[in-house]
This record gives sequence, structure tokens and C-alpha cells, in this order.
Amino acid sequence: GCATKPVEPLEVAALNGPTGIGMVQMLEEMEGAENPKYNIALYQSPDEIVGKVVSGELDIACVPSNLGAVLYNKTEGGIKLLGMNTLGVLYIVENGQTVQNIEDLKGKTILSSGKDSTPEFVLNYILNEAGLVPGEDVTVEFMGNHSDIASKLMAEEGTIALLPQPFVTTVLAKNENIRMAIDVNEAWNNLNQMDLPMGIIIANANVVKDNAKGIEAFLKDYEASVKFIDENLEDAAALVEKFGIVPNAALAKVAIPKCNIVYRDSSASKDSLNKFYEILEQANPKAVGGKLPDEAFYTLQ
Amino acid sequence: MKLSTHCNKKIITKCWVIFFWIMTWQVVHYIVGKDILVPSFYATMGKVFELLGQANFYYDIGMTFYRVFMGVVISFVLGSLSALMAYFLPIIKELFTPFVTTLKSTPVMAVIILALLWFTKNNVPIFVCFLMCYPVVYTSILKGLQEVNKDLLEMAYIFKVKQRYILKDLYLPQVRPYIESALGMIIGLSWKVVIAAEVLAVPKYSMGYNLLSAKSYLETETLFAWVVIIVILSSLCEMLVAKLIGRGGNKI
Amino acid sequence: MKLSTHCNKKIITKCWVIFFWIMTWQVVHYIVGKDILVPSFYATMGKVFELLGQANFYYDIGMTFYRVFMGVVISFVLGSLSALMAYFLPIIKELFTPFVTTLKSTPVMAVIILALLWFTKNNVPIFVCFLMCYPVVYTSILKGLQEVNKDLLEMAYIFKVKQRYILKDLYLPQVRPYIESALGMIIGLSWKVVIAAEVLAVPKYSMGYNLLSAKSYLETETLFAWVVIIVILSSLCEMLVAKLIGRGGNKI
Amino acid sequence: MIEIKNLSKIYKDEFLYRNFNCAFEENKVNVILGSSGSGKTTLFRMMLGLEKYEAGQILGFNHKKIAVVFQEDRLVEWMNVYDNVAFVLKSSVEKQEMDKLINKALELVELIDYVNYSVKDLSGGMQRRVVLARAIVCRDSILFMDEPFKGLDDELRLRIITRLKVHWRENRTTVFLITHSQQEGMLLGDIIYKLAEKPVKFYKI
Amino acid sequence: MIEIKNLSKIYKDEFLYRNFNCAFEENKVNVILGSSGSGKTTLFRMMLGLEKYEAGQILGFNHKKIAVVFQEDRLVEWMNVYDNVAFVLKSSVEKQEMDKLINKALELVELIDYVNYSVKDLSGGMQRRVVLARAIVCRDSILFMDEPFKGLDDELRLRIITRLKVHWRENRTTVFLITHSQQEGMLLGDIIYKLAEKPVKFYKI
Ligand SMILES: Nc1ncnc2c1ncn2[C@@H]1O[C@H](COP(=O)(O)OP(=O)(O)OP(=O)(O)O)[C@@H](O)[C@H]1O
Ligand SMILES: Nc1ncnc2c1ncn2[C@@H]1O[C@H](COP(=O)(O)OP(=O)(O)OP(=O)(O)O)[C@@H](O)[C@H]1O
Ligand SMILES: [Mg+2]
Ligand SMILES: [Mg+2]
Repeated sequence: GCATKPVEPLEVAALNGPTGIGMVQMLEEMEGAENPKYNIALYQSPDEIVGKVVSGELDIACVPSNLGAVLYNKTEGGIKLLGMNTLGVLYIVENGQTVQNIEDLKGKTILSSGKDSTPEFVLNYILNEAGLVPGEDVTVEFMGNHSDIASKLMAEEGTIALLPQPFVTTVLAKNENIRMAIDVNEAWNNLNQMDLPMGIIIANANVVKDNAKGIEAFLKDYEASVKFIDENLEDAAALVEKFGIVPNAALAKVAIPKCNIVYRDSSASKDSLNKFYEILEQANPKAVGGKLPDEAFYTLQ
Repeated sequence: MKLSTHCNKKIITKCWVIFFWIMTWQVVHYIVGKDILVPSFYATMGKVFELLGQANFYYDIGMTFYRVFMGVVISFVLGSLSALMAYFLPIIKELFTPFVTTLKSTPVMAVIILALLWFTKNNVPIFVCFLMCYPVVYTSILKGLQEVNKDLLEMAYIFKVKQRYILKDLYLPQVRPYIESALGMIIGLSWKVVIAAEVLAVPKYSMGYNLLSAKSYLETETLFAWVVIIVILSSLCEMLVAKLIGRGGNKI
Repeated sequence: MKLSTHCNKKIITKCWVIFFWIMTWQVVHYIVGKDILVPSFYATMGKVFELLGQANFYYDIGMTFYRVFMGVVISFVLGSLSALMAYFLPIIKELFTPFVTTLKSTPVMAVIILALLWFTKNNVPIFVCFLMCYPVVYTSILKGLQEVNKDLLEMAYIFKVKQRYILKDLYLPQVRPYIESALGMIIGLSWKVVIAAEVLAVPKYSMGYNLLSAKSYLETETLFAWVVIIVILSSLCEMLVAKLIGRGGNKI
Repeated sequence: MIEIKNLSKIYKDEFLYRNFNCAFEENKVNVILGSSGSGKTTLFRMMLGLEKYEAGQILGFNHKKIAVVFQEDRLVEWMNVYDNVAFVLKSSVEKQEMDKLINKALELVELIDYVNYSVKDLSGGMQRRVVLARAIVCRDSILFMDEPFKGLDDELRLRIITRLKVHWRENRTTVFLITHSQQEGMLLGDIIYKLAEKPVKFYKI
Repeated sequence: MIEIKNLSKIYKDEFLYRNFNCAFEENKVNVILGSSGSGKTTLFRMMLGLEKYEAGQILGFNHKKIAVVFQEDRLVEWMNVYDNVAFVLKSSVEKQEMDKLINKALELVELIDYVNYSVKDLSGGMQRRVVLARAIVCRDSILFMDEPFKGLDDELRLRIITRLKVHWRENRTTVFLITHSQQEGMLLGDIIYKLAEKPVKFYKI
């Protein structure tokens, strides 16, 4: 009887940013399909995704990597890691020429968004490793969202800020005095010999158990979509514009390669993710939901 | 003849006032000196007309308007009904007071996760709008009811006038200024709140989403253009409601 | 003796009401069935007491309270002053109407970057609070002034009573219900808005920041604990203001 | 029979009424005289159930229809003359009959030309006459009138009083009438009571 | 001399006053009689500058102090008796003198025992007496009185009128008094005017 029943589409959520870009090909395929395999929705803020993951409304979701650990702990193992989809996209940008390396930040003020999330922890980590104490040697001013920082960066000369892609590209395109001063991901790589995981794919544990085939198919499609972006930048940029992730294709063409969109399955992501969580936990256990996720988070059975 | 000169004079004053504020805007523009922070009036108007030419624009407005409308209607209806109940039944008042106080001061952000769970994306802004507007309506109308002339109520009671006439002919005209002031407050508030909530919940068709993307992409002119459009729409709503109320009954 | 029984009865009603809402909370908790969405009353209270034991807690509260206080005072003072001016000078009213309409419907998000530029981080929430509360005060008090009894004003005018006595003895008592309703509305509103703005501007010491991190880490119990604290603080403020107003003059 | 038994009423720790007893006759015009501040209006308010009293009973009003001229006008400011009168009728009377009744009442008080005037546009005496019309329009009601002719000039007052007298005789209306004018009392009253001050005593004249 | 020249006033497209002329004497009590709705209050309001008129002039009031008993009470409900009277005085008189003046005025209207009563707790006639006190407390003012003794019983009214008569004679007060009672007019008036209706004509009696 099972075969005759029409398959329920998987409910998929991604953020309206790099994680969404990774799925443009799937979005395109699902549009107008008779029996779509997936229902993909792009969300603006993680808040929405959180509620729906907890209530079980969503089957698969792309979330910032620390939120994955938090959700895993708070739902007591109700979710599982499917893979890593975005690597580091953070840059320190400057409206001026004073900062060439991390040590130059001494005595300066950095604007940053993402209080209590990945940007804060990463920034603190690399500053500490460079021998600078955040709050003493460097002032970090947090602001509510990226665009406020971007505006301020453009309006005031001498501003230094920590920004993610694709904002960096947008800002650079708008004002030629602004430049990328430090590639934070590179700095992280140098310190840890590992990638900086920014975004991951998670799934509802029940769905993983009951619909293993569907999940597997999804991951295949996702991988294909990532490959498509890598190989057909032109077409991908057009789609990114079409789904409203970036306002125009020209900008998207510059931004996409910088967004570090990848696909690594759960076992391949485990090490770098675990390392990342360890660093977070040392900084603030709450950032991973109280404790490190255990083995079950990484295994799909 | 006399009336029309009077009207003309009023319109002329209005024009001067608008001119005054536009000048103020331009002065601020020059003082700040950065297009990305405060664009000029001229550039903003250009964007407004550009927007007016787009088909999607009307759909976005329509959806947002629908949310504002629902938010206002729901909070107004529930607000006045519960104020009425609270006025007539002291026990309901006792029950509602802590509830309304809570609503009044619960930060939207704190319940947004819950809200997103309970409602679909499209309706979250309506809920948030309700959360902000309901206490305003309730507080204002309850106050109005409490200030109703007791002498007239005694009179109607003695003459055994039916409750429905007492409500319609005595309460309504006296509570009307409070209703008007509540409506005046929530119409502006609702536009602002619905759009703020749209920025959080990002329904597909919405003005909030446009505002957000204008801001994300640092298109300050577009941002200002949207603000201008919002202000105009909200004033239109207010005028419309004032007209409707004005016609609905005689002035007290 | 009689008074005290009356008081006792009132307190008992209050207790029942609070009990009722706590039960409702628990019922919702059981229905939703997920601690991370709706924690139990018991767990929330536990968190509240945990927070009460922390030293930083009081500093956060103090700073937020300062912002709420400033926001309320500034918007109340400017709101009533401009309503007074608008009432007495028609030209000012003409000038202010579009300004207030604009304020009423301008989405906060759209001006936050300007605000961050003009004010320091610590003061942005005050500005945002002003933006939300000022139109409420203005609208309500202007309405109140327009509803003042004209007969008494004529009387005072004929007897050549000084303007200051007219304001104090005739206007004030009649506008008081409107002032009260405005204050009742903005005190709740201001807590909510200040905290929302703190989430946007992230000043170092603030309740909004705590709320935000509770939310980021999905510590729903802490989140609810903060909401409880906010509601209690805002009710206390409201009660305090009601006391002050009640003492400030005789009831109309 | 309308009876008041052992009525006591205290204002500011002073007895205004103390073990007060009296009986009024039905289908008659009961006039109540008394100096300013003696307690006439308070008596009315207690009989109407608008004022609480410390002890005693007031009997005879069960389920009877009542119409009142309050000492103050209590007109509904934002309505016109017709609507003010109609307001007390429309809960019990059909539209068509109402029109007839209202016209009759307004003719009696000589305001038929002002039906559509807003009450704010009337002179003080005219407003008082609307109040009067609002009470007498109620047929089969016990009438309570607290200085109904206040502010009317002598001639007009006499004309109205004469008409009312006929009208009340015919319908055997029960009326309670407070007045300050002995003349009015004499003209209209079947029985006249005079109040002596605190605590109130009653004298039949 | 207070003069009204060619005054015209239109209400609802009808002339209430049309080319109306008259002169009142100062330091005298000018009584104005006229039936209900004839235009007395309107005349007062025009003289006081509270009502606009279509044409004409009213002369003789420049910078004079004025006190009024309006036809309605216009008491400040949320104040007590003392404060209601003090309200019109405190802009021009010292606290100490004010006390004396208020006491005298309240004695004249027999309300001295009620100084601290809230006006809401007074009977209708007592409220009217407060209104009266509020006007006569203003020395050196031209008095405008619209049915000041409305709602007072005959005896009290006579006592008050007698006192006022002496008082006004002594101080040569200019008074404009509207009344419906011929008797009051006779007792108090130096000159009596009678209004004939629309458009108003004046007869000196
Ligand atoms: N605002 C108004 N609009 C239209 N007509 C008015 C207005 N005010 C007064 N009138 C009319 O003017 C006439 C005179 O009114 P006024 O108040 O002067 O009478 P009055 O002589 O004082 O009578 P009363 O003794 O009853 O107080 C009345 O017929 C009244 O209907
Ligand atoms: N609410 C109140 N509180 C205290 N005293 C009151 C109150 N109402 C009335 N009184 C007192 O009761 C007495 C009688 O008042 P009432 O109004 O019955 O007088 P009245 O006979 O109607 O006089 P008038 O002819 O002046 O209207 C007055 O002395 C008044 O001061
Ligand atoms: Mg009385
Ligand atoms: Mg009059």
C-alpha cells in the first residue's frame, strides 16, 4: 500500500542568505513541479525557524551552526546533523587604510552585529589568540543588525566593522574607500587548521528515522545544487536575483563565490564542528545550549 | 462663494505647512550632507514615482493594508467589547486588568517565537498589531465609559428606557471622543507595528519586506520613499476613518 | 473596621484573579507540552528568584528603568506642551498635525540608523520610546483640551480670571482623565518599546540585552522570567503614577 | 396609597430624615413646599430609588411607570427637541402613536414650532419646557416634578398650569410636585405638604 | 451711559434684533422683563461680548470690571463653595481681604455654614445662591444677572432681595437684572424695560 500513497513533500527551511543561495537550483526545480518533493521556504530570521523546528513543523532546516547545538540540547536529541553547508563568510572591513593585520586593531573600535552568536565568539577568539583582550585592547560595539553597521561604515570614515557576506560585497560596491582588511576565516583556518563552520543543515530526528530515503535524496539534490552554483555562476546569479536573495544578478555574481557555499556530509563536518563547539563552550556554555552535543547528533541512525 | 474662499484659505495653509516641512527636510539633508543617511526630497520623490510604476508595488501594499485593516478591526472590536464588559461587570474588570497590563508591557520580541508557532507568517503581523493596539483601545474606551454623565443615566433608568437605546443614544455620543482618540492613535500605530512585524516575520508580499531589503542593500532613497508612502497611506486611513465617524452620528 | 473588611475583600479578589491567570498559564503549558515553548509557572518563578540573586540584574534594571523614565518624561512633557500650544495657537496645530501623523506611522526600523548616528547607544532607546509615546500623549491631551467645558471658560473670561488659574483650576481637572488614560497607555508602551529598542541598539547594560540572549540561547524560562519581571515593574510604575496623580489633585 | 415608614437618612453625620412617616394619596396632585435645602429633592430621590437611606421603607411603587422632571434639566444636549422627548417613549410606544403624543405635549408647553431645534439653540425657559414635555408625554405614569416651572414667565406659566390642571383631573394622574411658589401650590394641588427643617417634619396644609 | 446702537442679530435666517436702539443708565438697577425665548439672554451675551452680531455697536463697557450670574449655574463642580467664589476673586484681590469679602457674600445668601461643602453636595437652591454670591462678591463691577433668584423659596428670596437693595443703593452699583417676576422687578428696579418679541422692541415701564 505504501507505494500508491502520494509522497508528502519534505518541509525545508533556509535563511535568506548564503544558505538560501545554496538551494537556488532546488528552488527552481520545485517551482511549478507537479508533485514537489520539497516545500522550500526562505526565512529572514532564525526565530521563525526555531519555533517550527521545535514544534516539528519543519523536517529539514538550515541554521547557524551554534543554533544547531542549542536546538539539539534543548529538544533533548530531537534533531540530527545532516551536514555543513556554509563556511566562514566573516570579514573585517574598514573605511580607510589603517588596519592591515589583527595586531593593528589594538586601541580601535570594531562595530559588530551578532551579539551572542557566531560572529561574537569568533571575533573574541581570534583577538584573544592574537594577544588582544576584547574590552580592553579593542572595543567591540554591538549593533542590532548588519545593515545598520553597513550604513554607518559608509557614512563615517575610519569606521572598522565585522561583517558577513554578502553584505561585504554590497558595501564594497557602494563605496570605493571601503576595503576588506582582514579575512577572519583565513585567520581561523590558520589558528585551527580547520574550516570555520557558519551554517549547517539539520533534520528532525523522527523524520531521519522514518524517511531515511527522502533525506538521502535531499542531500543528493543539495549536493547537486551546490555543484551547479560552482560551475554555472552566471545562471546561478540569475536565479539568486529571481528568488530575491540578492537584488541584482551582477552583485550576486561577485558575492556568490565569496559566500563559501559547500556541502560536507555529517561525518565530514564532525571534526571542525566539534572543535568550533568546544571553543564556544569555553567562551560561554549557553552558546551551545549548556553542553557539547554528543555522538548521536552526528550519526544518522 | 463665502464657503469656497474659506476652503481655499485652508488649502493654502495646508500647502504652506507641507512646504515648511519639506524645507526642513532639505535643510537636514544639507546639514547631514550624506545621501546615504538623509537623501534629498527630490531624490526620494523620484523613487516614489518609480515605485508607483511597478506592478508588485500594489500587491505589496494590498497585503500590508489587509494586515493593518485586520489588526485595527480585531483590536478595536475586542478592545471595545472587553472595555464594555469590564465597565458593566466589575468581576470582568478585575480579571482583565492584569491581562491588559501584561499585554501592554510584554515585549513583542519575547513572544515572537510563540507567535510564529501559533500563526502563519502572513498573520503574525496581525497578531503583533493586536498586541500593541488592543490595550490602547481598551484603556481609552474604559476611561471614556467611566466619564459618562451619571445624571443622564439616572434619567434614562427612571424612564425605563431600553438598554439598547441607552447605549446608542447616551453612551455612544459621550464615549465618541475617546473612541476617536483611540482610533487616531491606533491607525498610525498599526501601520508602524504591522510593518515592523513584517520585518521580523517577512511574509512574501509585504511593505515591511521591501523596507527591509531597501535597508539591507543600503538603498536609503528607496527606504525613505517607502516611509513617505507609509505616512501617506496612514494619513489617508485616518482621514477616511474621521469621515466615517463624522458621518456616523452627530457631533456631541 | 468596616474599611478593613472592604480592603480584605479586595485583596482576596485580586488573589483569585491572579490565581486564575496562573492556572490559565499552566493549562497552556500542558497543552503546548514543550518546556522550550511555554515553560511552567513554577520553573519561571524559579528563574525569577535566581535572577533576583544576581548583582548585575539590578544594574540592568536600573539602566532600563532610567531609559523608560526619561522616555516617559520627555514624551509626556513635550507631548503635553505641544498639545497645549496646538490647542491655543491654530497655526501650531496646522504645523504639528502632519508632523505627528508622520511620527505616528514612521517605522522605527527606518530611522534607527539615524538615531544611532545622533544619539549614543545608551540613548537610542529613549529616542525610540519618545517616537512611540509622544504621538499618544499629543493626540490624547489635545482631544482632552478640545472637550473642555466652554461654559466655564466663558465664565472665567468674563470675570477676568488670570490665565494661570484658568489652566490650573479649569483645564487641568477636566483634562485629567485624558492625561490619566495617556499615562496609563504610555507607561506600559514605554517598557515594551524601550526593551525592543535595546534589542536593536544593544547597549551594554540593559534588560533588552538579557532578553535577547535568553532568546538566542533558547532559554525560554529565562525569557519568561524577564517578561514576568518587566510586567511587574511596569505595573508598579503604573500604580505609582496613579498614586501620584490621585494625590496631586481632587478627583473631578 | 403610597406610604413612607420610619425613614431615616443621614448626610455628613447629621439626620436629615429621622423616623419620618407619611402617606401620599394616589390619583391626586401632592404638592410639597419647603425652604431651600430642607430636603425635598432628597425625598424624591429616595422615593425614586436613586438614593440609599439608613432605615425605613417606602411602599407603593412596585412596577409602576414613572416620569420625572429633575431639578436640573438633564436634557440630552446633542439631540433635538423631538428626540429628547422621544428618547423616553420609544422603548414602549409605537412610532406613529409616539408622534401624536409628542406633538400634543409640545403644544401644551408651546414649543411646537421648535420640534427640530437642537436643545442647545433654545433659551433657558424653552429648555425647561422641553423637560416638562418629556415628563408629561408619559401617560399612565406617576409624575415627579421638582420645580417644573422654574424660569418661566408668569403669563406662560399660568397658561401651562391651567392646561395641566385639566389634563391631570381628567386622567386622575398621581403627581408629586415640588415648588417654591405658594400660588402654584394652590392652583394645582389637591393636598399640600410643607416641610420643616432638619430633621424633616411634614405638615399637611 | 451704556448705549446700544442699530444692533442687528440673526438666528437661523430670522432677525431676533433689527436696528435695535436703547440706552441704559449707570449706577442704577436696570430690570429687563420679557417672555420666555424673547431674547433677553442673547442681549446679555452680546453686551458681554460672548455673542457676535451682524451689525451695530454696543458702547460704554470699555475696561470696566464685570460680574455675571449666568442663566445656568456654571459652578465649578469639583470645587467647594469657598473655592468657587474665590476663583473669580483671586486674580485681583489679596488673600486676607478675599476671606472677608467671601464671608460677607456668603452671609448675604445665608450659606455661611456651608463654606467647605462641595457644591455637588448642595441642594439646587443652595447652588444658585453660591452663583449669586460669586457675582456680588465682586465690588466695583457691573452686575449682569440672568434670573438670579431662580429656584429660591419666597421668604428666602425676599430676605436676599432686601439686603441686595440696600447694598446696591449704597454702592451705586450698575446692575442689569433679567427676571420673570414682576414683583422682583418692582422691588429692585430703578428702571424697568420690557421686551416685545421678534424682532425685539423695548418699552420702558
Ligand atoms: N444658538 C442659537 N441658534 C439658534 N437660535 C437661538 C440660539 N440661541 C438662542 N436662539 C433663539 O433666540 C431666541 C432668544 O433666546 P434667548 O436665550 O435670548 O431667550 P430668553 O429671553 O433668554 O428666554 P428665557 O427666558 O427662556 O431664557 C430663542 O427663540 C432661541 O430659540
Ligand atoms: N450628597 C450630599 N452630601 C451631603 N449633603 C447633602 C448631599 N445632598 C444633599 N445634601 C444636603 O441635604 C440637604 C437637603 O438637600 P435637598 O437637595 O434635598 O434640598 P431641597 O429641599 O431640594 O432644596 P432646594 O429647594 O434648594 O432644591 C441640604 O442641606 C444639602 O446640603
Ligand atoms: Mg431641590
Ligand atoms: Mg434666557
